[in-house]
Amino acid sequence: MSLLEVRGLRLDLPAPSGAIRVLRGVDLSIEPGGSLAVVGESGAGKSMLALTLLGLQPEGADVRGSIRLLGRECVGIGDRAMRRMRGGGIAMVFQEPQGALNPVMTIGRQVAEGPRRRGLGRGAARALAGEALARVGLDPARYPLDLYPHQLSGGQRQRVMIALCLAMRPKLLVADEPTTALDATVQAGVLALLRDLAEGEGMGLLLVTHDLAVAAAMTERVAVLYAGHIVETGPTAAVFARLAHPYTRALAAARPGLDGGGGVPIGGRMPSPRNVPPGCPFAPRCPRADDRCRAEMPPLAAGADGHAVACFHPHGRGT
Amino acid sequence: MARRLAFWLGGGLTSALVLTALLGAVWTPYPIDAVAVVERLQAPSPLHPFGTDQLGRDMLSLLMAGAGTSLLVAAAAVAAGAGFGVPLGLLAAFRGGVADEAVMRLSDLALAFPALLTAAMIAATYGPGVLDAVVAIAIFNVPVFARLARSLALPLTGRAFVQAGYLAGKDALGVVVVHVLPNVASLLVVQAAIQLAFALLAEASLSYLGLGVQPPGASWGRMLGEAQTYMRLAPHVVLFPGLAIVLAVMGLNLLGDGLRDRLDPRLWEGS
Amino acid sequence: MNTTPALVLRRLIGLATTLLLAAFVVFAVLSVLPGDPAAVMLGVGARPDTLAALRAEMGLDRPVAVRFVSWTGGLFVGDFGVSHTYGVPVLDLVLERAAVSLPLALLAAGGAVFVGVPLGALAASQRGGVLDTVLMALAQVGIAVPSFWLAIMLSLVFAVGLDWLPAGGFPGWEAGVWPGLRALFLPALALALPQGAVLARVARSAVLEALHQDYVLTARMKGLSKGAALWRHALPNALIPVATVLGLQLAFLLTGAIVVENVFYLPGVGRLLFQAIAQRDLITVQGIVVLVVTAVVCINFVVDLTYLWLDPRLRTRGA
Amino acid sequence: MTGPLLRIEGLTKRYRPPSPLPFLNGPPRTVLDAASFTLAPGEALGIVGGSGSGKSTLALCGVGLLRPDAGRVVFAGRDVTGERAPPGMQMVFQDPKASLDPRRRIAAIVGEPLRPAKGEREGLVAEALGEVGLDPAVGGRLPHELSGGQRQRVAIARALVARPRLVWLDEPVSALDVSVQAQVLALLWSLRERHGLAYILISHDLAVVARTTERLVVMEGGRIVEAGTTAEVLARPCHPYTQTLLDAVLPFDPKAAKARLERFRRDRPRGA
Repeated sequence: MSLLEVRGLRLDLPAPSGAIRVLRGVDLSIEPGGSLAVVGESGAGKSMLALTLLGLQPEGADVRGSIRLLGRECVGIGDRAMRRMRGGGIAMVFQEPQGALNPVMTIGRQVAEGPRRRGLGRGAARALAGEALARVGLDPARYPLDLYPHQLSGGQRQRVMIALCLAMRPKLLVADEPTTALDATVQAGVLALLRDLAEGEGMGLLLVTHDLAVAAAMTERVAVLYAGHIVETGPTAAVFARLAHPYTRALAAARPGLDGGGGVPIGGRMPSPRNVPPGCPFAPRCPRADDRCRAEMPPLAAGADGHAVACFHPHGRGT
Repeated sequence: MARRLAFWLGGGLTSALVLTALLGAVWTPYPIDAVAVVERLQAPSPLHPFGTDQLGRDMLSLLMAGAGTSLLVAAAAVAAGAGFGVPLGLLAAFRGGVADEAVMRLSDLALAFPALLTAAMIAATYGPGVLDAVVAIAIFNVPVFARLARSLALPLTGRAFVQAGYLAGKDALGVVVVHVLPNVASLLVVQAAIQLAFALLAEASLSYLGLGVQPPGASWGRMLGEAQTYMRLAPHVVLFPGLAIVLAVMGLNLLGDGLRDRLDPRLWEGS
Repeated sequence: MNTTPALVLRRLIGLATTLLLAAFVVFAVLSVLPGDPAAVMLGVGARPDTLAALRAEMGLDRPVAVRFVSWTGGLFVGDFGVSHTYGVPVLDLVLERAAVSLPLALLAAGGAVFVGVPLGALAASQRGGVLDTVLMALAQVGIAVPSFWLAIMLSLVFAVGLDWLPAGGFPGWEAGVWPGLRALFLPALALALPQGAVLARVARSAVLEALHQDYVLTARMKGLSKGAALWRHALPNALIPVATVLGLQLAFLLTGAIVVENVFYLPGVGRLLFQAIAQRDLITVQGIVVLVVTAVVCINFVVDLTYLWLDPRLRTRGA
Repeated sequence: MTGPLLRIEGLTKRYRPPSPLPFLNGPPRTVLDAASFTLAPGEALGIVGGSGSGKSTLALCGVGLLRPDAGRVVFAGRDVTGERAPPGMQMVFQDPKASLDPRRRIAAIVGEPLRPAKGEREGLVAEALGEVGLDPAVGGRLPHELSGGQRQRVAIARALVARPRLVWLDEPVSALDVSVQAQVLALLWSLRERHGLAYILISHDLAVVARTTERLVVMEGGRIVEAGTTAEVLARPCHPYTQTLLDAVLPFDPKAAKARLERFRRDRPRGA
């Protein structure tokens, strides 16, 4: 049984000028203890995807398709049933640790709250919170449980957020750009911690990021999201060995490298989810696009190594 | 939908108030000083749609005349409050240090004097009068506007677009006028509408107590104060002036709320 | 680092400064600006020898600075002067009347808070629903109603019409607590309803603002229901702006009590103030104003301390 | 004149932590400690460091938005210490959303640093917009109608319109998407080549400055800990902090990237 199995997930947000089509048929799966990175730029729908997995999409959003978590269907089951999945089943680390922690509650209480909700006694929950904070490198001897979030640095706050999830022992941890708001050197530390914990606890990890290199460093599988579609997915090693979709390749080339390479801009902009052209959404910016690309969305076709790409003209090995 | 309705209702009530005040200044169905004791405390009738008061005066005429007084007192007090308060608040935000401390201490001081106390002091010294009310309400409005302007401007002082204004060669005054005022003005206008409503209430209270508008000036609050003894005999003498106050205050509040909703928050946060 | 003692000390210094400045203003308005307060008090046509006697009694022959110092010095030891009309120390007069005014203001404040804040939070939790619309429409009317007119209407209906409660007057606490409360019920209601409406609106918008913060999402991610997230996470944060407004409200309540006392012929501080104004008893007016101003300033001080309690960001800095 | 365009000499800035009581301030904290460097005309310099390294304070002191407690800023041979935006010097801020006045049209924003008569002004604004690759027609729009990348271009156009010789850029791309970052960085490089514009690019990410600067200054804890040509510093870092910054740039290869993270894992103290 898969830990997470997403099939044909669609999400429309209501708007006065017609529905905003954020996700347009997303398929994903994560095996128990496995890891997946969802890579995309702002506007691709990756944060909304993460929230939808927890059933925390904005009110009024229209969700269709299927999300099976631990074998149970989560689409359309209502908030009461979904609440039982959250925390112990699936937990999430948000992008901005600043806003995601309650400023008027001590970190100890915030970390202990999840276990408390699951019936753990006050003392036991507090002990568990201390343990979880120690696991993320915030030893209670130096960082007492009664500190408030504003007394910590950005990186430390994100560690608190991770401890908060950890204390609930989730089967799947979703992390939405967990390091984007942090300094480069702090980023690497938090990423290393996340991977460590996911492996140590046997937690599944779904990492949302805009940076392909973060995906390379963190996960076994990767999925590239563009304008609400998965355009390329597969085992990380296979995908990085051959970046097949023109978008993935352009994204990799845009990334500046230390050797002075990269930094090649992608012309144009991602189509707005309010107004999506027919066909492949990348076609207007794609050097390889032809009339067929502009008329018809290419299906996600998998090769023998599990590497799938939604493109009529994918890059081959070495090109 | 409900918000749009509120805005238009507020705008409508406020327009009606202003028009009534303007009309009342030039024409009323009966002269407001036409005392006719034989016609006292008459219930509403076609001749007197809102009845007559304890001196036999036409209530409608008094209410029309009272609209002007209330509006004028409230507007003068709020204008004075904003006129002093806003520059002080901006000064505090942009100068900081001693200037900030001084403005905040002064506003603490002014907030310690609710309009009623100020009016009572002035009345005890100089006798009651409409100016007492204006000054008393204005004094309480200064710190309200000073604090609001300061709290709105303070986050802007560090904003990059204000810094960019300095880099473009503007001095502090130039930056405040070009970048800060336009960005805080709309919320100040909203507050002004709400303060106007409060000022209207304050004027009514003061006049009710005899500290505000004096005879022969017409005022809703004073009408209530003078008619209270007769409420058992003729409830309409206390009903209509009160309703007039409620409608006027509600109109201004709704207008303020509606204006606030109309300010596009996207202008602040980007799309 | 806990900075609470230093912050409290700072607020205390502010309190003392404001009180001293306020005393100066009151003194200037009532003892200096009139030119000859004794002449004001006796009115035109006073006999020269009475005038001279009163001048001597008030110490008007001394320089202004000396008068100010001796008057403020008196305030510290509770000497507010002797009422010209009653021939009794002003403090005794006011304390006697405060037995009516203070319970009235406190009853009204309590009612406004305990009705307004929960209703506001409730409206926020049902945003856009029927309950929200009805509550907010009521609040909109509520804040527009002058409390003295509401007092008139309430007494017209419940005292004159239905004869459930006394229409005016006060039996004195020596007649028992219950008759006293009965006499204060309608005035307190008249004061509490408009203030409660203001608080309900403030509480609603503060809760809505807090509900938009990420920490509410974090709470729901932990498995809390929407309601639990609102009460446990959004409301404690929303109380901070509510406290600001409450401080202003309490000052209004204090003076509002003075107005409403007049409607119900309650022998409170308000009645005393107006009798003193009518009789041009400047000494009594001065004493009452100073005492009420002191009460207002002290209320604001307590509100400031409440902030420190509600918002840990104000009392602690980085560890 | 062939001397340096900009000379920063011992620039120091201290902050007093805000205290609840006057006269009871704690000891001042030095956020910028005797920073010195020079910049030749037309040169591109990178300043890298984490938050709290003092790099933004250095920029704000450099353009005169902050007054340094000690040290000098000499620009084009003139001491301009504490002078706000001396002629020929401009700055671009991190967040283009915050640096453009939300209520003014693009043309007014870009033209703000200009003083001359109106006709000339319109021409210069249109030219500056064209320079950064924007259609001059956007001049009539409001900032919120543009994308993040377009907004940062507007901010750059505003910095360029008065033809400066030096522009400070404080994290100009960190609020932007990767593909847009590349567009903005490429634009900067081309402007330098076309106009001989000197710029100082401040970033927490070594990869951003690797391609777009010739010389590099590394800051930590308010101090300059390493300086040299960009190629040299990247190839042979001397200071441990520079090495940490280098390590933080994850390689693109999955195996190498995973191995790299191991370093950060070992460095971290672990609890139970």
